[in-house]
Amino acid sequence: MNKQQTIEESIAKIPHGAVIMVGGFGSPGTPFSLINELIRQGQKNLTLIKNDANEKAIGISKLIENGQVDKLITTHIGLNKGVVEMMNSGQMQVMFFPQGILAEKIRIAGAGSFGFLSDIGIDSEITDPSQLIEWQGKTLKIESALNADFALIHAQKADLYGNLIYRASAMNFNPLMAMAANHVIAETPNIVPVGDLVPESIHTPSAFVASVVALQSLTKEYEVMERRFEY
Amino acid sequence: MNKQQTIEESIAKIPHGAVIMVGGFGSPGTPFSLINELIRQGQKNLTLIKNDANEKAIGISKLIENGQVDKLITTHIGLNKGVVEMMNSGQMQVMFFPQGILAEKIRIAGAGSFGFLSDIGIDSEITDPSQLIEWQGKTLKIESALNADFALIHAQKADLYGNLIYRASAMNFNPLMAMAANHVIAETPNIVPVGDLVPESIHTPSAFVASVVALQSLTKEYEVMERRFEY
Amino acid sequence: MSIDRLVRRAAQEIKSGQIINLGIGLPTMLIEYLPNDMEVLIHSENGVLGAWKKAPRELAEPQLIDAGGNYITMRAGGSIFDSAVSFALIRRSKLDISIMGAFEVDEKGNLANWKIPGRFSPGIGGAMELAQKTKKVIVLCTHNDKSGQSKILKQCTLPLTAKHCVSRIITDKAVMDITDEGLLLKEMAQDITLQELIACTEANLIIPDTIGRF
Amino acid sequence: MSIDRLVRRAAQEIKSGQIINLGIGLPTMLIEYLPNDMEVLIHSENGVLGAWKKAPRELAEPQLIDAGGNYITMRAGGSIFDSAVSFALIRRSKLDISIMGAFEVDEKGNLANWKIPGRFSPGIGGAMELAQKTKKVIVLCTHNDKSGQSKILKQCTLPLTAKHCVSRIITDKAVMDITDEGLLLKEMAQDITLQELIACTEANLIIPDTIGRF
Repeated sequence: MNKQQTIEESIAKIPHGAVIMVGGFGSPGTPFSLINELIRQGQKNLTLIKNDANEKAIGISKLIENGQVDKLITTHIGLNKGVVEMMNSGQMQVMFFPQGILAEKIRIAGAGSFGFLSDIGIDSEITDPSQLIEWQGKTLKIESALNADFALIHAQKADLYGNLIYRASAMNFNPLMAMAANHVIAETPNIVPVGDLVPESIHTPSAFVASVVALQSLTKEYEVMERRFEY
Repeated sequence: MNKQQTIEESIAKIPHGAVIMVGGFGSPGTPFSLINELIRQGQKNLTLIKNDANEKAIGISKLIENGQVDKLITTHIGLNKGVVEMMNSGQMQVMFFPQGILAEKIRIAGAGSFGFLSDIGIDSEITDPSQLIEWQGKTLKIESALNADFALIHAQKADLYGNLIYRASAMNFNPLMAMAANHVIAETPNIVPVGDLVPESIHTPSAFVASVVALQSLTKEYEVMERRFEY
Repeated sequence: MSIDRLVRRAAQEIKSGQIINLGIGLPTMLIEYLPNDMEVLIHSENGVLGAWKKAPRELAEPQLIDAGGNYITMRAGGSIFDSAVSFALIRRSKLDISIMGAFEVDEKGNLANWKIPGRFSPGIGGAMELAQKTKKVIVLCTHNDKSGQSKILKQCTLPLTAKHCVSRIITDKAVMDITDEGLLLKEMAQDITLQELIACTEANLIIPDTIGRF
Repeated sequence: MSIDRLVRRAAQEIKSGQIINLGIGLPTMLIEYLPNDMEVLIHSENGVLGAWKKAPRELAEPQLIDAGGNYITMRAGGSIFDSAVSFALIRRSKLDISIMGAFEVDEKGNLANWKIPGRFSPGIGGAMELAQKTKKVIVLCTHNDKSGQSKILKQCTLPLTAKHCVSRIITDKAVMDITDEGLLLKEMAQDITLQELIACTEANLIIPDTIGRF
């Protein structure tokens, strides 16, 4: 049940064309090290699912800039002009969902269900009439579950079995994606012995995690971003 | 934001005929004190939603034996022969769902959605053909969300804002019900000052909780049941 | 009117005991105007309840930002949860107030703040669910855009975020309420006349006998 | 055959590294037969991964039971979660093996273990999702009911828990595998002859050249 792997062998499992969920909302919770290894290994034609596109030159923005991404499923990329331009010029396909709908599509996939009935935006331009049904007297929209082949996860702590704990706003999409992807790779700067984590405080039970990568050190990408203090 | 109330005033909010979710799987997580106050106040014609019917003479079994319950929505009542007899004799209506479907119906209500698409038991006698739809090439069953007027919750710890933490297998349905009911009443033997709980370890955020009841002591119902050691 | 005075006015909307969501930009700025002992819980879509003022550089925690990317502090009594729970809280209408920006807002309370076709479409973010499900939606924006066009319209022209969702509009020129009768002027900025306000507002304003000043 | 020998045989199905769910009754008993140093994670529907042997009376924790109501202990590396996550784990097929009881099981791997119309209907519990979604479902039951009727049938007659879900059947008389060709006899109890087994089994058995004993 020891799931520790090197970063090289864990990312080598990912083939060209894979659909990959990437945790993180902005920088917190983004698995920068796993992403950098994916850039090093160079898998192409990827579909990424992430809340946002990170900011220029870090995280999945680097993957996109490097031409490895065919399609991005996301909620908002306003903090990344470069990716907006790539979308507008047709270099990369972008599909947007409302943020909570994206979260719930992933959650419902993680629950082993196939879709859910929503009343969000049903009279707006994001809804196609073919998605609408009448159910118990209401007009509702069917939102399909969103699965993935892989998830790249950043956890604050992990044990060797793959139990995960997240910190502060680095939680965000990570526990949802860790349930919804078929093969989950989690990086963490803090590997602890089996039995050290309080069972009730574990956010992702080990059963959902395929591989745990111990980070020896954190790159500058994990630090406070100085440019965010240039008000 | 101080939500502490006496047990009397918190339960007095419940009218006759209310639909009430009750946490607990077996004894752990069952809010015995809130239930006992509901028995004392005597609200009638209740609909209860709980995983099981507890065992004879404790928890919701007492409420049922006392004639306050018209309908029970549950998954399994095999440990309570008295309630099975009341069901068989028509004294009380019982509606069964598969356990994970009941949990997910409550979860989906708590997420503010209206139903979900499932493949569980679609070719079994629990499925009515009117619930089936074709969606993206699959035959699936629409499971409706299950809301309630009230939820009675047992938490291991709570702060005055209503942030809740559960312990061991007393978690079960409690955090789900705490999101799905319109008015949530939580009992706890451990009220802690605001700021004492670790934000990432909180299972139910305060926004979902209307009232917190501090238990001065725990009745015998919360203790280890001696009869379970009579093998 | 100064941004300072506008945000200060908007901050008055917030009462002790409430749960609030603040959009990126002007709305987020108003946290800095709230008294430190005020009991409010500020929700941020990225999974924070109890978000508080911006963290100074030396205390910034790399793992703790708000939905706009600012490094923040947290209040005692706050909680952290995943993005599904965060939007469960929104869709279950646990937010008392959302204060949001706008490209356009109209007399019926329709709101457009996520897309300008052909020019600006960075995504929907949390706007649609916040607008549709919050008990009280307040728009906080400049009264006119950079070219002087009124953002306060008879009828929105851009793709809507949500219909009939806005209760109150606060701009650098006026405070207005959406009512069944139409757009009711409540307050005017100190540095504007009623004629000037009407001139720079495309929507019809209902003018009451007494108008507050801010 | 003694219950002890039957449960001991069933315990041999479990290998190091697996995630297992054990039904109420006989299946749950087999935990007691697993070596203490075996790395397995036992799942209990009420939100426990890492359930372990029964707690002795003096160490019983009132808040920690398994789905059958037994006070249990937990293994290091275990986790606690809510009932929705518990069944997410089941429906996402994270269980390697479920060992369940049966009223009836047939040659096609159909399973009936939740309802006897008019006589027994205490509810579905977690059986339907476990049977439908676990990678490998093993039935552990007595070969015949109290009146001597075979539980191992050509075709189930009771309402099904799930169709075509069972891989292996372990009873006090035999171990049988559901195969594309039919029900293949693998092992027989030490205290029974082949003729006796065939006589007390309603289903057709495929008899191989070599049959193990247990």
